[in-house]
Amino acid sequence: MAAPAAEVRVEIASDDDVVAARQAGRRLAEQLGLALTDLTLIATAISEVARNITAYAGCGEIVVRQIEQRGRSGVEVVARDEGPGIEDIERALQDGYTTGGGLGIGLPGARRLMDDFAISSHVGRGTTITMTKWAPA
Amino acid sequence: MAAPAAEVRVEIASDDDVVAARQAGRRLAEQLGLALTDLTLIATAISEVARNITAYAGCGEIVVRQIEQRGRSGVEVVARDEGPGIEDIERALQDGYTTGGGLGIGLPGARRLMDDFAISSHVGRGTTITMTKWAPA
Amino acid sequence: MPVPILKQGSVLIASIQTALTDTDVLRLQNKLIEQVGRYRSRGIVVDVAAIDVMDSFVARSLRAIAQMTRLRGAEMVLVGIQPEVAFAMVQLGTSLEDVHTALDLEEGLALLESLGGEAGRHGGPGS
Amino acid sequence: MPVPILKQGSVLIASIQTALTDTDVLRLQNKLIEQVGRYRSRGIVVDVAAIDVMDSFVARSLRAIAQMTRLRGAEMVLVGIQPEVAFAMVQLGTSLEDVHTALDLEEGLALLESLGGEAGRHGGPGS
Ligand SMILES: Nc1ncnc2c1ncn2[C@@H]1O[C@H](COP(=O)(O)OP(=O)(O)O)[C@@H](O)[C@H]1O
Ligand SMILES: Nc1ncnc2c1ncn2[C@@H]1O[C@H](COP(=O)(O)OP(=O)(O)O)[C@@H](O)[C@H]1O
Repeated sequence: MAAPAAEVRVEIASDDDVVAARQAGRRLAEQLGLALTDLTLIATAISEVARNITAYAGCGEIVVRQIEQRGRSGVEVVARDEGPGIEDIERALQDGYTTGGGLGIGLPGARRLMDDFAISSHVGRGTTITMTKWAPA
Repeated sequence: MAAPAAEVRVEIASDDDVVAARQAGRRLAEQLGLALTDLTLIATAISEVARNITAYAGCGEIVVRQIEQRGRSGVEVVARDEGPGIEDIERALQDGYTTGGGLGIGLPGARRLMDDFAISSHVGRGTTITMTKWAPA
Repeated sequence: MPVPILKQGSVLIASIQTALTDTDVLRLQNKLIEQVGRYRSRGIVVDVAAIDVMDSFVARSLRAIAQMTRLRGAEMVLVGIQPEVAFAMVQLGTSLEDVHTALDLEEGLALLESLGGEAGRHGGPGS
Repeated sequence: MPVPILKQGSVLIASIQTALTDTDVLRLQNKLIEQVGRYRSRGIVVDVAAIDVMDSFVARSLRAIAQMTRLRGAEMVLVGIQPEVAFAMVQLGTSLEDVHTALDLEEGLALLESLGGEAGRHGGPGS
Protein backbone atom coordinates (compact mmCIF):
# COMPACT_ATOMS: atom_id res chain seq x y z
CA MET A 1 0.00 0.00 0.00
CA ALA A 2 2.96 2.33 0.54
CA ALA A 3 2.84 4.70 -2.42
CA PRO A 4 6.12 6.40 -3.33
CA ALA A 5 6.54 9.42 -1.08
CA ALA A 6 4.91 12.45 -2.62
CA GLU A 7 7.05 15.48 -3.34
CA VAL A 8 6.49 18.90 -4.90
CA ARG A 9 9.14 21.39 -5.91
CA VAL A 10 8.46 25.05 -6.62
CA GLU A 11 11.02 27.48 -8.02
CA ILE A 12 10.86 30.77 -6.10
CA ALA A 13 11.68 33.94 -7.95
CA SER A 14 8.66 36.22 -7.67
CA ASP A 15 5.76 36.83 -5.35
CA ASP A 16 3.50 34.63 -7.48
CA ASP A 17 5.83 31.76 -6.65
CA VAL A 18 5.38 32.44 -2.94
CA VAL A 19 1.65 31.87 -3.32
CA ALA A 20 2.20 28.83 -5.56
CA ALA A 21 4.57 27.26 -3.02
CA ARG A 22 2.27 27.64 -0.06
CA GLN A 23 -0.68 26.30 -2.05
CA ALA A 24 1.33 23.30 -3.27
CA GLY A 25 2.47 22.57 0.28
CA ARG A 26 -1.04 22.86 1.56
CA ARG A 27 -2.38 20.44 -1.04
CA LEU A 28 0.27 17.87 -0.29
CA ALA A 29 -0.43 18.10 3.44
CA GLU A 30 -4.13 17.76 2.72
CA GLN A 31 -3.52 14.54 0.77
CA LEU A 32 -1.72 13.18 3.81
CA GLY A 33 -4.84 13.80 5.83
CA LEU A 34 -3.61 16.64 8.04
CA ALA A 35 -6.25 18.76 9.76
CA LEU A 36 -7.33 22.14 8.40
CA THR A 37 -5.50 23.95 11.18
CA ASP A 38 -2.24 22.19 10.36
CA LEU A 39 -2.65 22.95 6.65
CA THR A 40 -2.92 26.63 7.49
CA LEU A 41 0.07 26.54 9.84
CA ILE A 42 2.19 24.86 7.15
CA ALA A 43 1.04 27.25 4.42
CA THR A 44 1.80 30.26 6.61
CA ALA A 45 5.28 28.99 7.45
CA ILE A 46 6.00 28.33 3.77
CA SER A 47 4.83 31.83 2.90
CA GLU A 48 7.34 33.33 5.33
CA VAL A 49 10.40 31.38 4.22
CA ALA A 50 9.50 31.70 0.54
CA ARG A 51 9.13 35.47 0.85
CA ASN A 52 12.54 35.62 2.52
CA ILE A 53 14.01 33.89 -0.54
CA THR A 54 12.61 36.56 -2.86
CA ALA A 55 13.54 39.37 -0.45
CA TYR A 56 17.06 38.36 0.55
CA ALA A 57 18.33 35.85 -1.99
CA GLY A 58 16.45 36.79 -5.15
CA CYS A 59 15.64 33.21 -6.09
CA GLY A 60 15.69 29.68 -4.77
CA GLU A 61 13.32 26.77 -4.32
CA ILE A 62 10.87 25.18 -1.94
CA VAL A 63 10.51 21.43 -1.76
CA VAL A 64 7.61 19.91 0.15
CA ARG A 65 7.56 16.19 0.73
CA GLN A 66 5.95 13.48 2.72
CA ILE A 67 8.26 11.84 5.22
CA GLU A 68 8.01 8.87 7.53
CA GLN A 69 10.07 8.54 10.65
CA ARG A 70 9.74 6.08 13.52
CA GLY A 71 6.28 5.15 12.35
CA ARG A 72 5.05 8.73 12.15
CA SER A 73 4.30 10.53 8.96
CA GLY A 74 4.70 14.20 8.35
CA VAL A 75 5.27 17.00 5.91
CA GLU A 76 8.79 18.29 5.46
CA VAL A 77 9.44 21.68 3.87
CA VAL A 78 12.89 22.56 2.59
CA ALA A 79 13.55 26.16 1.54
CA ARG A 80 16.86 26.52 -0.25
CA ASP A 81 18.70 29.43 -1.84
CA GLU A 82 22.20 30.39 -2.88
CA GLY A 83 21.85 33.94 -1.67
CA PRO A 84 23.98 35.96 0.75
CA GLY A 85 23.38 33.69 3.74
CA ILE A 86 22.55 34.72 7.29
CA GLU A 87 25.39 36.10 9.33
CA ASP A 88 23.98 35.63 12.82
CA ILE A 89 21.38 32.86 12.80
CA GLU A 90 20.58 33.18 16.47
CA ARG A 91 19.70 36.81 16.01
CA ALA A 92 17.71 36.16 12.86
CA LEU A 93 15.60 33.81 14.99
CA GLN A 94 14.72 36.55 17.46
CA ASP A 95 11.34 38.21 17.23
CA GLY A 96 11.59 41.66 15.72
CA TYR A 97 15.04 41.29 14.20
CA THR A 98 15.09 42.37 10.56
CA THR A 99 17.69 43.68 8.16
CA GLY A 100 15.07 44.48 5.55
CA GLY A 101 12.46 46.59 7.28
CA GLY A 102 10.03 43.71 7.80
CA LEU A 103 8.31 42.75 11.03
CA GLY A 104 11.18 40.39 11.82
CA ILE A 105 8.86 37.55 12.81
CA GLY A 106 9.17 35.38 9.69
CA LEU A 107 11.83 32.98 10.95
CA PRO A 108 10.88 32.80 14.65
CA GLY A 109 7.22 32.62 13.60
CA ALA A 110 7.83 29.78 11.14
CA ARG A 111 9.63 27.93 13.92
CA ARG A 112 6.58 28.31 16.16
CA LEU A 113 4.21 27.28 13.36
CA MET A 114 6.04 24.00 12.64
CA ASP A 115 7.09 21.11 14.90
CA ASP A 116 10.74 20.84 13.85
CA PHE A 117 12.81 23.67 12.45
CA ALA A 118 16.47 23.93 11.45
CA ILE A 119 18.53 26.54 9.60
CA SER A 120 21.82 25.96 7.93
CA SER A 121 23.37 29.03 6.38
CA HIS A 122 26.78 30.11 5.19
CA VAL A 123 27.63 33.70 4.38
CA GLY A 124 28.15 34.07 0.64
CA ARG A 125 26.88 30.56 -0.07
CA GLY A 126 23.23 30.46 0.83
CA THR A 127 20.60 29.31 3.25
CA THR A 128 18.67 26.09 3.73
CA ILE A 129 15.73 25.86 6.10
CA THR A 130 14.24 22.49 6.90
CA MET A 131 11.00 22.31 8.83
CA THR A 132 8.52 19.59 9.59
CA LYS A 133 4.94 19.25 10.73
CA TRP A 134 3.98 15.79 12.01
CA ALA A 135 0.60 14.24 11.49
CA PRO A 136 -1.11 13.43 14.78
CA ALA A 137 -0.23 9.88 15.83
CA MET B 1 11.78 57.33 -26.46
CA ALA B 2 14.41 56.81 -23.74
CA ALA B 3 15.16 60.32 -22.52
CA PRO B 4 18.46 60.76 -20.69
CA ALA B 5 17.95 59.68 -17.10
CA ALA B 6 16.73 62.59 -15.02
CA GLU B 7 18.76 63.72 -12.03
CA VAL B 8 18.48 66.49 -9.45
CA ARG B 9 21.10 67.53 -6.95
CA VAL B 10 20.39 69.66 -3.88
CA GLU B 11 23.06 71.05 -1.57
CA ILE B 12 22.03 70.58 2.05
CA ALA B 13 23.15 73.13 4.60
CA SER B 14 20.03 74.55 6.23
CA ASP B 15 16.48 73.49 7.00
CA ASP B 16 15.22 75.25 3.87
CA ASP B 17 17.37 72.85 1.88
CA VAL B 18 15.69 69.91 3.58
CA VAL B 19 12.35 71.10 2.23
CA ALA B 20 13.84 71.86 -1.19
CA ALA B 21 15.38 68.38 -1.42
CA ARG B 22 12.20 66.53 -0.59
CA GLN B 23 10.20 68.65 -3.01
CA ALA B 24 12.72 68.10 -5.80
CA GLY B 25 12.70 64.36 -5.16
CA ARG B 26 8.94 64.32 -5.16
CA ARG B 27 8.74 66.15 -8.48
CA LEU B 28 11.19 63.79 -10.13
CA ALA B 29 9.29 60.76 -8.87
CA GLU B 30 6.07 62.32 -10.12
CA GLN B 31 7.54 62.74 -13.61
CA LEU B 32 8.34 59.04 -13.58
CA GLY B 33 4.68 58.33 -12.97
CA LEU B 34 4.86 57.00 -9.40
CA ALA B 35 1.63 56.99 -7.40
CA LEU B 36 0.80 59.75 -4.91
CA THR B 37 1.45 57.40 -2.00
CA ASP B 38 4.93 56.56 -3.28
CA LEU B 39 5.73 60.25 -3.82
CA THR B 40 4.90 60.90 -0.20
CA LEU B 41 6.92 57.93 1.04
CA ILE B 42 9.95 59.11 -0.96
CA ALA B 43 9.59 62.74 0.19
CA THR B 44 9.34 61.64 3.82
CA ALA B 45 12.44 59.44 3.56
CA ILE B 46 14.38 62.29 1.92
CA SER B 47 13.29 64.65 4.69
CA GLU B 48 14.72 62.29 7.32
CA VAL B 49 18.12 61.71 5.74
CA ALA B 50 18.46 65.37 4.72
CA ARG B 51 17.73 66.52 8.26
CA ASN B 52 20.35 64.11 9.55
CA ILE B 53 22.89 65.80 7.28
CA THR B 54 22.13 69.22 8.78
CA ALA B 55 21.97 67.79 12.31
CA TYR B 56 25.04 65.55 12.35
CA ALA B 57 27.29 66.56 9.45
CA GLY B 58 26.48 70.25 8.98
CA CYS B 59 26.33 70.05 5.23
CA GLY B 60 26.22 67.61 2.36
CA GLU B 61 24.08 66.85 -0.66
CA ILE B 62 21.12 64.86 -1.85
CA VAL B 63 21.01 63.46 -5.36
CA VAL B 64 17.78 62.03 -6.72
CA ARG B 65 17.83 60.17 -10.00
CA GLN B 66 15.88 57.88 -12.19
CA ILE B 67 17.35 54.40 -12.48
CA GLU B 68 16.59 51.31 -14.54
CA GLN B 69 17.50 47.83 -13.45
CA ARG B 70 16.42 44.46 -14.82
CA GLY B 71 13.64 46.12 -16.75
CA ARG B 72 12.26 48.00 -13.74
CA SER B 73 12.47 51.72 -13.25
CA GLY B 74 12.77 53.47 -9.96
CA VAL B 75 13.89 56.51 -8.05
CA GLU B 76 17.25 56.39 -6.33
CA VAL B 77 18.11 58.82 -3.56
CA VAL B 78 21.71 59.30 -2.49
CA ALA B 79 22.40 61.34 0.64
CA ARG B 80 26.07 62.11 1.05
CA ASP B 81 28.10 64.04 3.61
CA GLU B 82 31.66 64.30 4.83
CA GLY B 83 30.65 64.58 8.45
CA PRO B 84 31.69 62.53 11.49
CA GLY B 85 30.29 59.24 10.17
CA ILE B 86 28.26 56.69 12.09
CA GLU B 87 30.12 54.54 14.57
CA ASP B 88 27.68 51.67 14.93
CA ILE B 89 25.47 51.44 11.85
CA GLU B 90 23.46 48.51 13.13
CA ARG B 91 22.53 50.46 16.23
CA ALA B 92 21.73 53.58 14.25
CA LEU B 93 19.23 51.46 12.34
CA GLN B 94 17.37 50.49 15.49
CA ASP B 95 14.12 52.24 16.29
CA GLY B 96 14.58 54.73 19.08
CA TYR B 97 18.36 54.99 18.93
CA THR B 98 19.51 58.61 18.81
CA THR B 99 22.62 60.52 19.80
CA GLY B 100 20.94 63.84 19.11
CA GLY B 101 17.75 63.84 21.15
CA GLY B 102 15.57 62.98 18.18
CA LEU B 103 12.96 60.24 18.01
CA GLY B 104 15.59 57.89 16.63
CA ILE B 105 13.31 56.67 13.84
CA GLY B 106 14.82 58.58 10.92
CA LEU B 107 17.10 55.86 9.60
CA PRO B 108 14.97 52.77 10.39
CA GLY B 109 11.92 54.69 9.22
CA ALA B 110 13.54 55.67 5.92
CA ARG B 111 14.40 52.02 5.41
CA ARG B 112 10.76 51.08 5.89
CA LEU B 113 9.57 53.87 3.61
CA MET B 114 11.78 52.83 0.70
CA ASP B 115 12.25 49.47 -1.06
CA ASP B 116 16.05 49.24 -0.95
CA PHE B 117 18.26 50.93 1.60
CA ALA B 118 22.01 50.85 2.21
CA ILE B 119 24.35 52.85 4.44
CA SER B 120 28.06 53.20 4.00
CA SER B 121 29.78 55.24 6.66
CA HIS B 122 33.32 55.71 7.94
CA VAL B 123 34.09 57.46 11.19
CA GLY B 124 35.80 60.76 10.48
CA ARG B 125 35.12 60.52 6.75
CA GLY B 126 31.40 60.73 6.24
CA THR B 127 28.21 58.92 5.43
CA THR B 128 26.48 57.89 2.22
CA ILE B 129 22.97 56.53 2.20
CA THR B 130 21.56 55.04 -0.99
CA MET B 131 17.89 54.20 -1.13
CA THR B 132 15.50 53.22 -3.90
CA LYS B 133 11.79 53.10 -4.51
CA TRP B 134 10.73 50.97 -7.46
CA ALA B 135 7.83 51.81 -9.72
CA PRO B 136 5.18 49.07 -9.64
CA ALA B 137 5.85 46.47 -12.33
CA MET C 1 -6.12 39.50 -8.82
CA PRO C 2 -7.32 42.97 -7.90
CA VAL C 3 -9.44 43.22 -4.79
CA PRO C 4 -12.83 44.86 -5.46
CA ILE C 5 -13.60 47.86 -3.28
CA LEU C 6 -17.25 48.83 -2.79
CA LYS C 7 -18.42 52.17 -1.55
CA GLN C 8 -21.44 51.96 0.71
CA GLY C 9 -22.38 55.37 2.04
CA SER C 10 -19.33 56.71 3.84
CA VAL C 11 -17.77 53.27 4.23
CA LEU C 12 -15.38 51.42 1.90
CA ILE C 13 -15.67 47.65 1.77
CA ALA C 14 -12.73 45.64 0.43
CA SER C 15 -13.64 42.03 -0.18
CA ILE C 16 -10.65 39.79 -0.67
CA GLN C 17 -11.78 36.98 -2.97
CA THR C 18 -8.71 34.80 -3.24
CA ALA C 19 -5.10 34.29 -2.20
CA LEU C 20 -3.10 37.51 -2.57
CA THR C 21 0.44 38.03 -3.74
CA ASP C 22 2.48 40.75 -2.05
CA THR C 23 1.92 42.89 -5.15
CA ASP C 24 -1.85 42.43 -4.79
CA VAL C 25 -1.60 43.48 -1.15
CA LEU C 26 0.35 46.63 -2.04
CA ARG C 27 -2.20 47.47 -4.76
CA LEU C 28 -5.06 47.07 -2.32
CA GLN C 29 -3.23 49.29 0.12
CA ASN C 30 -2.71 52.01 -2.49
CA LYS C 31 -6.30 51.82 -3.66
CA LEU C 32 -7.65 52.14 -0.14
CA ILE C 33 -5.37 55.10 0.58
CA GLU C 34 -6.54 56.78 -2.59
CA GLN C 35 -10.27 56.12 -2.12
CA VAL C 36 -10.40 56.93 1.56
CA GLY C 37 -9.21 60.40 0.61
CA ARG C 38 -11.36 60.81 -2.45
CA TYR C 39 -14.58 59.80 -0.68
CA ARG C 40 -13.70 61.17 2.77
CA SER C 41 -14.64 57.78 4.13
CA ARG C 42 -15.56 57.32 7.78
CA GLY C 43 -14.58 53.73 7.84
CA ILE C 44 -13.12 50.75 6.03
CA VAL C 45 -14.18 47.13 6.31
CA VAL C 46 -11.70 44.57 4.98
CA ASP C 47 -13.25 41.16 4.51
CA VAL C 48 -10.58 38.46 4.64
CA ALA C 49 -12.92 35.46 4.75
CA ALA C 50 -11.49 34.08 1.50
CA ILE C 51 -7.84 34.56 2.37
CA ASP C 52 -5.78 31.36 2.70
CA VAL C 53 -2.89 32.73 4.73
CA MET C 54 -2.39 35.85 6.81
CA ASP C 55 1.35 36.05 6.96
CA SER C 56 3.57 38.81 8.33
CA PHE C 57 3.42 40.82 5.10
CA VAL C 58 -0.37 40.88 4.95
CA ALA C 59 -0.62 41.57 8.68
CA ARG C 60 1.79 44.47 8.43
CA SER C 61 -0.11 46.00 5.51
CA LEU C 62 -3.46 45.66 7.25
CA ARG C 63 -2.10 47.23 10.41
CA ALA C 64 -0.68 50.12 8.35
CA ILE C 65 -4.08 50.74 6.76
CA ALA C 66 -5.77 50.64 10.16
CA GLN C 67 -3.33 53.18 11.56
CA MET C 68 -3.58 55.38 8.49
CA THR C 69 -7.35 55.37 8.82
CA ARG C 70 -7.20 56.23 12.49
CA LEU C 71 -4.93 59.20 11.78
CA ARG C 72 -7.80 60.57 9.71
CA GLY C 73 -10.22 60.19 12.59
CA ALA C 74 -11.84 57.18 10.88
CA GLU C 75 -11.67 53.45 11.65
CA MET C 76 -10.90 50.15 9.98
CA VAL C 77 -12.51 46.84 10.90
CA LEU C 78 -11.21 43.45 9.83
CA VAL C 79 -13.94 40.85 9.33
CA GLY C 80 -14.17 37.19 8.42
CA ILE C 81 -10.89 35.88 9.84
CA GLN C 82 -11.28 32.11 9.76
CA PRO C 83 -10.53 30.32 13.04
CA GLU C 84 -7.56 28.39 11.64
CA VAL C 85 -6.14 31.54 10.07
CA ALA C 86 -6.53 33.34 13.40
CA PHE C 87 -4.75 30.47 15.13
CA ALA C 88 -1.86 30.61 12.65
CA MET C 89 -1.58 34.37 13.16
CA VAL C 90 -1.21 33.87 16.89
CA GLN C 91 1.50 31.22 16.43
CA LEU C 92 3.27 33.44 13.94
CA GLY C 93 3.14 36.35 16.36
CA THR C 94 0.88 38.84 14.57
CA SER C 95 -2.25 38.89 16.62
CA LEU C 96 -3.15 42.44 15.53
CA GLU C 97 -4.29 43.42 19.01
CA ASP C 98 -4.61 47.03 17.92
CA VAL C 99 -6.94 46.34 15.00
CA HIS C 100 -10.73 46.19 15.35
CA THR C 101 -12.24 42.88 14.30
CA ALA C 102 -15.75 41.56 13.84
CA LEU C 103 -17.28 38.25 12.83
CA ASP C 104 -18.63 39.23 9.44
CA LEU C 105 -19.47 42.17 7.21
CA GLU C 106 -22.75 42.94 8.93
CA GLU C 107 -21.20 43.04 12.37
CA GLY C 108 -18.25 44.99 11.01
CA LEU C 109 -20.56 47.70 9.70
CA ALA C 110 -22.38 47.78 13.04
CA LEU C 111 -19.08 48.12 14.88
CA LEU C 112 -18.05 51.01 12.63
CA GLU C 113 -21.37 52.66 13.36
CA SER C 114 -20.83 52.43 17.10
CA LEU C 115 -17.19 53.56 16.87
CA GLY C 116 -18.27 56.55 14.81
CA GLY C 117 -20.14 57.82 17.85
CA GLU C 118 -16.93 59.03 19.46
CA ALA C 119 -15.05 60.80 16.72
CA GLY C 120 -17.21 61.28 13.71
CA ARG C 121 -20.81 61.95 14.57
CA HIS C 122 -21.86 65.11 16.30
CA GLY C 123 -25.34 65.93 17.43
CA GLY C 124 -26.30 62.28 17.45
CA PRO C 125 -29.93 61.54 18.23
CA GLY C 126 -31.19 62.11 21.74
CA SER C 127 -28.02 63.28 23.40
CA MET D 1 6.25 80.91 6.31
CA PRO D 2 4.58 81.61 9.65
CA VAL D 3 1.47 79.56 10.41
CA PRO D 4 -1.61 81.70 11.07
CA ILE D 5 -3.35 81.01 14.39
CA LEU D 6 -7.00 81.95 14.73
CA LYS D 7 -8.81 82.34 18.01
CA GLN D 8 -12.39 81.10 17.90
CA GLY D 9 -14.02 81.32 21.30
CA SER D 10 -11.90 79.28 23.66
CA VAL D 11 -10.23 77.34 20.87
CA LEU D 12 -7.07 78.10 18.92
CA ILE D 13 -6.96 77.02 15.29
CA ALA D 14 -3.58 76.68 13.59
CA SER D 15 -3.91 76.24 9.85
CA ILE D 16 -0.76 75.07 8.17
CA GLN D 17 -0.82 76.46 4.63
CA THR D 18 2.34 75.06 3.09
CA ALA D 19 5.41 72.90 3.58
CA LEU D 20 7.15 73.77 6.86
CA THR D 21 10.83 73.98 7.67
CA ASP D 22 11.96 72.82 11.11
CA THR D 23 12.28 76.48 12.09
CA ASP D 24 8.66 77.09 11.07
CA VAL D 25 7.60 74.11 13.18
CA LEU D 26 9.45 75.40 16.26
CA ARG D 27 7.90 78.85 15.78
CA LEU D 28 4.44 77.34 15.58
CA GLN D 29 5.12 75.34 18.73
CA ASN D 30 6.25 78.43 20.64
CA LYS D 31 3.38 80.53 19.42
CA LEU D 32 0.82 77.92 20.44
CA ILE D 33 2.35 77.52 23.88
CA GLU D 34 2.31 81.26 24.35
CA GLN D 35 -1.25 81.79 23.12
CA VAL D 36 -2.76 78.83 24.93
CA GLY D 37 -1.53 80.49 28.11
CA ARG D 38 -2.55 83.99 27.21
CA TYR D 39 -6.08 83.07 26.14
CA ARG D 40 -6.57 80.23 28.64
CA SER D 41 -7.66 78.14 25.67
CA ARG D 42 -9.68 74.97 26.17
CA GLY D 43 -8.49 73.39 23.00
CA ILE D 44 -6.25 73.55 19.95
CA VAL D 45 -7.02 72.34 16.45
CA VAL D 46 -4.02 71.95 14.16
CA ASP D 47 -5.05 71.61 10.54
CA VAL D 48 -2.34 69.86 8.54
CA ALA D 49 -4.32 69.35 5.33
CA ALA D 50 -1.77 71.35 3.30
CA ILE D 51 1.33 69.69 4.70
CA ASP D 52 3.40 67.65 2.21
CA VAL D 53 5.35 65.53 4.65
CA MET D 54 4.90 64.66 8.29
CA ASP D 55 8.36 63.54 9.24
CA SER D 56 9.76 62.63 12.64
CA PHE D 57 10.52 66.25 13.51
CA VAL D 58 6.99 67.49 12.82
CA ALA D 59 5.47 64.47 14.54
CA ARG D 60 7.59 65.04 17.62
CA SER D 61 6.63 68.71 17.78
CA LEU D 62 2.94 67.97 17.39
CA ARG D 63 3.10 65.37 20.12
CA ALA D 64 4.87 67.90 22.36
CA ILE D 65 2.13 70.45 21.73
CA ALA D 66 -0.53 67.85 22.52
CA GLN D 67 1.17 66.93 25.79
CA MET D 68 1.67 70.54 26.78
CA THR D 69 -1.99 71.25 26.06
CA ARG D 70 -3.09 68.29 28.14
CA LEU D 71 -1.00 69.47 31.08
CA ARG D 72 -3.12 72.60 31.06
CA GLY D 73 -6.31 70.53 31.17
CA ALA D 74 -7.06 71.27 27.54
CA GLU D 75 -6.89 69.09 24.41
CA MET D 76 -5.33 69.20 20.98
CA VAL D 77 -6.89 67.64 17.89
CA LEU D 78 -5.03 67.07 14.66
CA VAL D 79 -7.21 67.38 11.57
CA GLY D 80 -6.85 67.03 7.82
CA ILE D 81 -4.07 64.47 7.63
CA GLN D 82 -4.10 63.29 4.03
CA PRO D 83 -4.29 59.51 3.62
CA GLU D 84 -0.93 59.21 1.89
CA VAL D 85 0.69 61.39 4.55
CA ALA D 86 -0.92 59.24 7.24
CA PHE D 87 0.35 56.11 5.54
CA ALA D 88 3.89 57.50 5.33
CA MET D 89 3.74 58.36 9.04
CA VAL D 90 2.80 54.78 9.83
CA GLN D 91 5.66 53.36 7.76
CA LEU D 92 8.04 55.83 9.34
CA GLY D 93 6.87 54.73 12.77
CA THR D 94 5.08 57.82 14.10
CA SER D 95 1.45 56.87 14.21
CA LEU D 96 0.75 59.34 17.07
CA GLU D 97 -1.54 56.92 18.90
CA ASP D 98 -1.76 59.32 21.82
CA VAL D 99 -2.97 62.28 19.76
CA HIS D 100 -6.64 62.97 18.96
CA THR D 101 -7.45 63.07 15.26
CA ALA D 102 -10.45 64.05 13.15
CA LEU D 103 -11.24 64.27 9.47
CA ASP D 104 -11.49 68.06 9.14
CA LEU D 105 -11.80 71.29 11.05
CA GLU D 106 -15.52 70.98 11.65
CA GLU D 107 -15.21 67.50 13.09
CA GLY D 108 -12.15 68.52 15.06
CA LEU D 109 -14.13 71.28 16.74
CA ALA D 110 -16.96 68.82 17.43
CA LEU D 111 -14.52 66.35 18.93
CA LEU D 112 -13.04 69.07 21.17
CA GLU D 113 -16.56 69.92 22.25
CA SER D 114 -17.25 66.30 23.22
CA LEU D 115 -13.85 65.89 24.90
CA GLY D 116 -14.44 69.16 26.73
CA GLY D 117 -17.16 67.46 28.75
CA GLU D 118 -14.43 65.42 30.36
CA ALA D 119 -11.42 67.69 30.52
CA GLY D 120 -12.31 71.29 29.91
CA ARG D 121 -15.88 72.12 30.63
CA HIS D 122 -17.21 72.26 34.14
CA GLY D 123 -20.94 72.56 34.59
CA GLY D 124 -21.51 72.37 30.85
CA PRO D 125 -25.08 72.69 29.59
CA GLY D 126 -27.50 69.96 30.50
CA SER D 127 -25.08 67.56 32.13
N1 LIG E 1 16.90 33.31 2.83
C1 LIG E 1 17.59 34.26 3.50
N2 LIG E 1 18.79 34.70 3.04
C2 LIG E 1 19.49 35.65 3.70
N3 LIG E 1 19.05 36.24 4.84
C3 LIG E 1 17.85 35.86 5.34
C4 LIG E 1 17.07 34.87 4.69
N4 LIG E 1 15.94 34.71 5.43
C5 LIG E 1 16.03 35.55 6.48
N5 LIG E 1 17.19 36.24 6.44
C6 LIG E 1 17.67 37.24 7.42
O1 LIG E 1 17.01 37.01 8.66
C7 LIG E 1 16.33 38.19 9.07
C8 LIG E 1 15.07 37.85 9.84
O2 LIG E 1 14.15 37.22 8.98
P1 LIG E 1 12.60 37.20 9.37
O3 LIG E 1 12.47 36.75 10.79
O4 LIG E 1 11.89 36.40 8.35
O5 LIG E 1 12.14 38.71 9.33
P2 LIG E 1 11.98 39.75 8.11
O6 LIG E 1 11.89 38.91 6.85
O7 LIG E 1 10.73 40.49 8.43
O8 LIG E 1 13.21 40.60 8.13
C9 LIG E 1 16.08 38.97 7.80
O9 LIG E 1 15.89 40.35 8.03
C10 LIG E 1 17.35 38.66 7.00
O10 LIG E 1 18.42 39.46 7.45
N1 LIG F 1 24.55 61.74 8.32
C1 LIG F 1 24.89 61.31 9.55
N2 LIG F 1 26.15 61.53 10.04
C2 LIG F 1 26.50 61.09 11.27
N3 LIG F 1 25.66 60.42 12.09
C3 LIG F 1 24.41 60.18 11.67
C4 LIG F 1 23.95 60.61 10.39
N4 LIG F 1 22.67 60.22 10.25
C5 LIG F 1 22.34 59.56 11.39
N5 LIG F 1 23.39 59.54 12.25
C6 LIG F 1 23.43 58.88 13.58
O1 LIG F 1 22.43 57.88 13.64
C7 LIG F 1 21.55 58.12 14.74
C8 LIG F 1 20.14 57.66 14.40
O2 LIG F 1 19.60 58.48 13.37
P1 LIG F 1 18.03 58.56 13.17
O3 LIG F 1 17.47 57.16 13.18
O4 LIG F 1 17.75 59.39 11.98
O5 LIG F 1 17.48 59.26 14.49
P2 LIG F 1 17.65 60.77 15.01
O6 LIG F 1 18.04 61.60 13.83
O7 LIG F 1 16.31 61.07 15.57
O8 LIG F 1 18.71 60.69 16.07
C9 LIG F 1 21.66 59.61 14.99
O9 LIG F 1 21.28 59.94 16.32
C10 LIG F 1 23.15 59.84 14.71
O10 LIG F 1 23.94 59.43 15.81
